[in-house]
Amino acid sequence: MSLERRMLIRELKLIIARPGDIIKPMWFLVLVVSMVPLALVPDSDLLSDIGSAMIWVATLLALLLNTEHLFQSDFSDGVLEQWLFLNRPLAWLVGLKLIAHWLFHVLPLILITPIAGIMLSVPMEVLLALLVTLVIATPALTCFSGLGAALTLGSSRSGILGVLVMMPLFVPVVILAAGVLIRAMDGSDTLPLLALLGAFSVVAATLVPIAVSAAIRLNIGGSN
Amino acid sequence: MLEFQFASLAAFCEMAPHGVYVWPTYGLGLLVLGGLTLANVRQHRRAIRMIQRNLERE
Amino acid sequence: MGWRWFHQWGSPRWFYERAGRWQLVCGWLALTLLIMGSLWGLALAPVDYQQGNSYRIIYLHVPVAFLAQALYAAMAVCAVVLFVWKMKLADVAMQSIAVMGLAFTALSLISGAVWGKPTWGTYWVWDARLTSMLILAFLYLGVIGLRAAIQDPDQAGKACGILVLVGVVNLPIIKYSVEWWNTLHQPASLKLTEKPAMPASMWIPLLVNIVGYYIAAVYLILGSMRAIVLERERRSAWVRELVSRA
Amino acid sequence: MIFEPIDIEISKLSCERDDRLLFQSLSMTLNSGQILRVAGPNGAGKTTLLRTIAGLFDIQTGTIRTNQLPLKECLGQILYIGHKPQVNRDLTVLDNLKFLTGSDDDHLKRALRDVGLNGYHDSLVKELSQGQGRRCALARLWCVETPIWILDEPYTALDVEMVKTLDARIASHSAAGGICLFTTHQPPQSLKYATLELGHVT
Repeated sequence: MSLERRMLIRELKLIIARPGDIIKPMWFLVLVVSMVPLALVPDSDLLSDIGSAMIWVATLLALLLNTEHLFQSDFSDGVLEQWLFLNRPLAWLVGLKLIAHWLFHVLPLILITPIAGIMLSVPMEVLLALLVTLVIATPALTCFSGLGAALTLGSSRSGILGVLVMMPLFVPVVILAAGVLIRAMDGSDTLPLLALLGAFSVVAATLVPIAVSAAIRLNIGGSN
Repeated sequence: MLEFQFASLAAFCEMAPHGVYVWPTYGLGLLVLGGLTLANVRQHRRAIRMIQRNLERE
Repeated sequence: MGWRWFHQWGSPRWFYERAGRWQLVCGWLALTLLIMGSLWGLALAPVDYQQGNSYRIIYLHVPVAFLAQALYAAMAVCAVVLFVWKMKLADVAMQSIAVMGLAFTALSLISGAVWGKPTWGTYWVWDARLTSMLILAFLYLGVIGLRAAIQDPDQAGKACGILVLVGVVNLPIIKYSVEWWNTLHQPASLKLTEKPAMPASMWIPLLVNIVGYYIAAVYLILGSMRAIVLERERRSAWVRELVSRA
Repeated sequence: MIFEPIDIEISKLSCERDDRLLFQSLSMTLNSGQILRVAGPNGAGKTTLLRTIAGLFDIQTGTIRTNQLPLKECLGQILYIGHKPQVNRDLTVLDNLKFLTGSDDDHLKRALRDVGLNGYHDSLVKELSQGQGRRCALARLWCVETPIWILDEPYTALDVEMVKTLDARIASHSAAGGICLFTTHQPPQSLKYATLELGHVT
């Protein structure tokens, strides 16, 4: 069995062993979304105007919450340092880990956003655009928050520092996604913006793992 | 070209109608530059004192 | 000859001794230029016929905003030097610049907000340049926070270096996306390539202040770097000798 | 099986940590079949040396070459077992080992029998005792074919029986032409090895 398959299977088994890891962010997402009408007014016109943006931000936060400790347990168990002996470039293994994380942790999160959309009376065509933007944009977001997680690995009192450090880098993604949603609302062409968003994700997914692997090496070299 | 743009020193200080915006901004700028300079001097002094203490302990 | 001038920077002692002298020169030069430029701008430059006297804030706001962005680029250059030549001084510079950068970014945000009140009637608008400045402030904060969270200075320096490099690649993308998102602001008031629309009596003091603030930044960075070098090299022989002599 | 001849050449290796010189100008060559115990008091730099040879720490000064090649190109030849458990608590013994070694189930079960974990392959690591967890990590020594072993404190938390088993395994690895470096504070009785004393740098 190839290393790549072994790695994916391991991630899958970890989720089965710790289902809370994916349930908690979903729970968070639905909870945040149900706070919105409570804090605002339960006016369905207003909600459907801001609903998609709220869901986007809530998903972003849930994803960050989810990715913050991406490498923590492997690091403290000493499994991460074994990666160096696996005869593969570290950046490739990091990429695999990020892909597995996206597949098993982020995708389920995206799949429940329609429920949140119905709760905030987001119109159907906007909801579809929302789903598409999330699917296209989250690989980039996952990569960046993975970098945040890797950079703060070695510090015991980092708290949510990884999230705070990476959040500013999400700006282009959020802006582009919001652009798609606005265009979807007034029915104009969203394809060019989606293409840009996709390009950003592709570039991030190829380059960020290199930075993540450098950060991991750094933390392995610094720990005893 | 280089002439005083205000009727009097009092008019300069008032800088009508925007004196309330201009002067505090420059005051803050001075505060930041001065504060950073002071912080550097104090950090330098603290470093020297720490090294001195280490030397005395040995 | 050749690379000697560059490799000297590898020696903290050489830097510490020279930087003291450079700092003196920069300090006085910056002070002179800033007093000159600011007084010129405040008292001698003509009143703007549209904005009145409030425009005089640009003699602080524009140089500080330039600096805030330039310092991030400077930090990225230091990160490259740190990774390519493993020069510890580059890490010290990165640490100093991050703090100065945050201070100047905050100053430019606040002065911009104050300028905005008489000009747009409100302290804050979500305009492209203000927003990207705000994000720049967050980036600086991140670099400072990351360094504070990691104990070992070498490791902290490398982690910050990675963050700064990723940040500097993203910065133009952030800037363009924010600009695309919103363009309300007046066009940049001073561009090196075009002849500025301002009369000379207005832009000459601005130029004086820009140069003044850049030199002031060099002065501040050198000062903070000297303190950090002393702290990090506390166990080396030359520092002990220096301190016991004093 | 017999390994191809292999050697590790360490020359002029120095390391400084927190302004303390751990070792200076360390030079040695390790050849096929050699067993080396790195000894010294706490804080002498044993773990640092082992991790440096394993490529986990960057070399500060000096060089390490394996079969004339730089260290970075030979990491696949190394099996490193450190202080950390190297296994995930929420996975079963078998799943953990399968990920790390890539061996098939039969092979792994045989290895588990060798380290006295027969029948434990379906247990989660968190259900094992400390010594059993250690055995699980060490089981890798029975199912991979890497010539260079770097073991940091492999004897901790092991009972007398398991210590003997491990000694025998290291001896047979050496007989097959492998190299083994280890640290321990309880010198093994039934094993022939050379010793490198650290902690005498002035």
